Amino acid sequence: MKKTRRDFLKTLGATAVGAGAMMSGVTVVHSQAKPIVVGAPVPRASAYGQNGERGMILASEEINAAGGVKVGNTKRPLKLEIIDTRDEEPGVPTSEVLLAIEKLILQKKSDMIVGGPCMSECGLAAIDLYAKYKILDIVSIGCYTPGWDKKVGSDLNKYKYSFRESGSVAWYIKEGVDLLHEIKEKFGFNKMFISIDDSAMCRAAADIVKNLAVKDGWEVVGFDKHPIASTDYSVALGDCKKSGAQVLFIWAYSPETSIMLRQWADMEIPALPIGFIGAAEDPGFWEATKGKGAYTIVTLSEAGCTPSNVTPWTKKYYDAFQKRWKVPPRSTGCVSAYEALYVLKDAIERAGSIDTDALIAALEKTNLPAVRGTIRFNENHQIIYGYDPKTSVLGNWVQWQDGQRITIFPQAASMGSIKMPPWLKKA
Amino acid sequence: MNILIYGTVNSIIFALVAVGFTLVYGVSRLPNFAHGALYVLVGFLTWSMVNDFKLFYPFAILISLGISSLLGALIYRLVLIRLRGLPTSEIIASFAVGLIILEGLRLQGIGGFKGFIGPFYVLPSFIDAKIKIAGVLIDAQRLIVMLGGLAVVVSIWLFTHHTKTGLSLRAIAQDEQAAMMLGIDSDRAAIISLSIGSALAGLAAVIILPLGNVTAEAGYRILINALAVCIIGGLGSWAGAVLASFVLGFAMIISTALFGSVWESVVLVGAIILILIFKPSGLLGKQKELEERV
Amino acid sequence: MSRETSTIQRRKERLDRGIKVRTEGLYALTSWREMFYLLVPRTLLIFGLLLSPFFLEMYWQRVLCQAGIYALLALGFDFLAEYVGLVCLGGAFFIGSGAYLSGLLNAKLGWAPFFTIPIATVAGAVISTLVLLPCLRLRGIYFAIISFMFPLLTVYIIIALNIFGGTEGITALATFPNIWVDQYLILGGVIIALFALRRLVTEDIGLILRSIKDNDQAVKASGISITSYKTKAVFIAALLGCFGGAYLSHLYGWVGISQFALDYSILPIAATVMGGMGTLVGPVIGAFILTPLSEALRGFGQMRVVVYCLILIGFIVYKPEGLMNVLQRKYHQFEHWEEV
Amino acid sequence: MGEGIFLQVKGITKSFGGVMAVKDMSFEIARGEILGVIGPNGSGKTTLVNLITGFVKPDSGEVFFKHKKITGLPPHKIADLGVTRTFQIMRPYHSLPAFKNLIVPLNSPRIRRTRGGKLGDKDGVAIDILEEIGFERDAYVPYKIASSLPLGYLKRLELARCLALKPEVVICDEIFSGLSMSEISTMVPLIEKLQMEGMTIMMIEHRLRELFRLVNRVMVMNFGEKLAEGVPEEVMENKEVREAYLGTEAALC
Repeated sequence: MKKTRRDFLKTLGATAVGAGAMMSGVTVVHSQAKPIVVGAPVPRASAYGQNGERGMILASEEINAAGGVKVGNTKRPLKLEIIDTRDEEPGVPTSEVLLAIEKLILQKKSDMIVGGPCMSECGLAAIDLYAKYKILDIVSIGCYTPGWDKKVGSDLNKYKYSFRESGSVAWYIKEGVDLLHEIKEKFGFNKMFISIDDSAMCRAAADIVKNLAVKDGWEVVGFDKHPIASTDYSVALGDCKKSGAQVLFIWAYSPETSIMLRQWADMEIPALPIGFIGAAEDPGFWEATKGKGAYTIVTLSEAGCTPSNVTPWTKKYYDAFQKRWKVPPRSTGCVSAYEALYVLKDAIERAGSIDTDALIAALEKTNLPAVRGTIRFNENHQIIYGYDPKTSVLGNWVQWQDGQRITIFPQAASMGSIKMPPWLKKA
Repeated sequence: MNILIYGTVNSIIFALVAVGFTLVYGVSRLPNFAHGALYVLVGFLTWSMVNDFKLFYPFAILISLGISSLLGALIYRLVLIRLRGLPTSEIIASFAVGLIILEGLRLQGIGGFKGFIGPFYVLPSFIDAKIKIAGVLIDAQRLIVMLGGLAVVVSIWLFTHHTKTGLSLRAIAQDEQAAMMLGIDSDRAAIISLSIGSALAGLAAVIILPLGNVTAEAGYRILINALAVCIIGGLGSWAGAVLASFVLGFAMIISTALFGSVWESVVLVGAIILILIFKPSGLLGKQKELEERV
Repeated sequence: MSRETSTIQRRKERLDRGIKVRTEGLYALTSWREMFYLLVPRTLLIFGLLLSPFFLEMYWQRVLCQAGIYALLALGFDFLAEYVGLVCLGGAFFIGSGAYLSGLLNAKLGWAPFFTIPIATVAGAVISTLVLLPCLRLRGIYFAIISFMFPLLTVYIIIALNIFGGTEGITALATFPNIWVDQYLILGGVIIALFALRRLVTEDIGLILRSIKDNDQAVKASGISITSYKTKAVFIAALLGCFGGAYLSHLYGWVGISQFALDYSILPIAATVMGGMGTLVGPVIGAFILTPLSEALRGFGQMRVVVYCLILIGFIVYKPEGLMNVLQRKYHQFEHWEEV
Repeated sequence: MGEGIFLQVKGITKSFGGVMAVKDMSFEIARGEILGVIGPNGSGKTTLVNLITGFVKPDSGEVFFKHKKITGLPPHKIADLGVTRTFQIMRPYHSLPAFKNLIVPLNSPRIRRTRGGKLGDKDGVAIDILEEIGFERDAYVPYKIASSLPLGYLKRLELARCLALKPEVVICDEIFSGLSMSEISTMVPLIEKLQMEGMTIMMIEHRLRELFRLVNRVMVMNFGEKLAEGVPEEVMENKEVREAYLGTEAALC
């Protein structure tokens, strides 16, 4: 009896020691390649989120396949913690989104945050959260509001943790106006009808476009605001036709905008649709409108979503994305989210640590040639857009031609030229 | 002229969306808050059958209408039958069913299911053509909406006023106890009304959806529209629902033309609130529920 | 009786052990056992809530804060539905008005949260009550629908007029000094609200409200204006919701139209159905179960809404009395099988 | 009759969807009087009660209480003035014990006024009223909820709810119906006692024999109109009344 008990104790002790050894062994292995945890808040049920997520997964796979990120002397893999924020969905309060981010920070122990949230309301509210938890954040999907860099710039000391590597509406407006200028020169158009989704952002943006375009010699002959997700645009389009506009400038994100473009074709509105049209960015847009969306000119916000030769990386990225996901990159988010991880890798390797303050300093000095051009941040932590791929990143305006998105602007990315619908030629 | 024609189309869209809801409520006093979800479901089913299974379009429509009416019957048989007479529970349960359908459609990654997200889903138009009426260009699908809508409303009227089943349904609507004494089974009537109502939601979907694209979010909007029509017309009153469709349809088009389309939704919701405050029984409602009971 | 020995019939016999204690106030003080019997559930709840922050990791502490907001809403919903007969689907309206008021006070006038919250709570409740005042004569589904419409209308108006920050809302509001204040403010709020309401429904005003639900005609014939009592009840429920909203706006330092979101109207109902209508404690417990559950399901995308609704339907169809009523019965009664 | 008039109804008319429920009714009740109102089913008796107490708004005509017009006032204001009623369909506050049912009227502004602000122990007052009206102790114990009481008690409870308000006029809508003879025989002295205390009572009734023992005057209604009015014996002699009544209820008296 006694003996057995002693034996039992012995075995127990041995097991314990063994287990301890194993455990410590595991921890040793672990600490050697402890992954860098990158929290990625993403609205998974929205097109933006899905595509941003794809971009990030692709990038992290590439980086890890190449051995990971070099921190000082060790190579550490990236570990992507993707979480569903559910923003851009009806009935979801922003606090839910913020809670998701808190989960990444507090529970998943993320070292930094990359990705969404996409909705402006959430994005703006999240800046305060990052400042509160003193955690680095690179906004790389959506959230284009000009309020973002204004807010970060207003108190850079407090909000230094936030960087925006996706675009800003301010730049897209400039691009749009420059494109309009080009069209005016080339085709002799000068009358414009504006139609927008009714959200604060679209309204503000459209007002700026309007003012700039008027300065440039355009005449704005009509202005329509429709509620987000309305499904009948006949009245506005009828007005547009009557007004004699030659360009229909649209600023709308809701998927229902594709209805507008179909009605545009059905009613044969003699005005070329140009603008910021969420629905028309999608590769599925042609199918969705049964080809009626042809001739629509839309911005994809970032070079690389269509095959072009901005940098050597651009075409390489396009092919890699298509190979990994069996679909071409959509637009917004695909490229910027992909690049964001490379930006991060670059900054970590230059800083030699994942210490937040060191990283912030490194990020501010980023000068990284990538897919869209060369990535640099301005003093408000906002990525610099421009027309020269050597000093800035480029946008991407495409026209739908025969089921393909053909880049027509800016010049450095351009792969084709603008075509006109038959009924507009007649007119 | 523009206003007249597009107002009419808009009104008929309202009527189509609401007719199923009002039929169910009229017959069995069941507020079917899954109405919008069924509408969207039929849209996706049809799309999926046409595009994934390459079915002939009309067949696809018939099958998905069948599924929808079956689902309507199931909702009653499995859930609502236990909740008769508890209006709050009926609302919550049917809304929950609707949420399951709508959010289920957007589920991703289960069994390779991608989820219906984004603007990819469009039903083909029946005829692709454009016609000019009194100087206004209109596409054939909108004409079909107009004619189809009228046909649906008229046939529902004929069905409820001139067929045996329809008459017994109406009898239930008027006096449930008396109808039960005459041997009309109220559960059966409710099942029939729910399956017809669900099929009508589906029918509305296949008529209206080719105008736009199918998104899950539309489900919420459809539900609010149907509610608006039914409340303004008077819950359960068919003539009222048709009248309210026209009032709303034109009110929205006119307010869009006058103040810009931002106010469209304000008009819609505002109308519901005003009607409920000033004449809760609706324009043509004969509900006694709100009169002082003694 | 026992002619057939082959089949022994049994039936469930229930003995209520608490009835004397529960009904005759003084009796409870006669022995420690009885006092213990009465105090245990209450203490468990209070200390459970108050101590929970110490056992949770920080993320779950944040979830706790949100759950508290939903608990307040659920409490208000249950109170209105079960004690007044008003099924109010407009919880989001309470949250929104409380949040916007305190947000505006903080952003425009720069007042500190500890001033804006009480002011927004009361003023928000007054506004909500005034808005709902014309609808009070509506009953059942009509009141449900109209209360459902108000949050929507407000959102549309804010968008249409582009006021209060429009679709982007107002951010960078003052937040609370630390997470302990975050938690204990809302937990304290929930506990105070819960026990105040429980007291209230046994007071005369509570009796009158219940009577209005049972038989409003007889109340009128007793010379009592039911509108004034309903107004008071709505005001009380709105107080809870507006406090939740004002708190929320400072919890994350943000105010936006999504505070009128559907979730604030739906989730409290689910919590109430699950917890047990009319128990007041039930909805609170329901909220503290459902909110974390919803968080735990976050990884499953839309799945969580589906699971959520399945739970809701399951309870409403198969256990309509809810968790709390079952628990209460188990606690108060011995059940045993008895041969007949 | 002049200054004796307490409650006066002048030419009151109400129709529901084209059907005349009450047609041009006029009558008076003097202070301390018991007026019986009888008539076949559907003759508009309950509607008349609803019209007087404000639950239904009349199409035309007026009601005066102590020479003050009360038509158009909401029910609770009329009750506040002292005109209360029982309900034909018993709907007590189900989930409450009997004495808690009386807490509602005891909280009314009228009681606060007449009893001079503080009421003290409301439960005690309620139990006093119940005992006065013939409740046994085991019927008002706290754990016996109102919906489990037998019909006789429910009727008493209805009446108690009125009396708790210290009314000046009580309108009883069929408080005898559905009760057994013995139950009625305990109720009758109760009503006599109320009259002694100076209460003005209007009784709508089907049980004519018991009613006639109580009332000073009786009024007969048929198809919403007044057929006859007077002391019971006289009225029953009236040919039209016998026709109206015997035509429908052969087993009368």
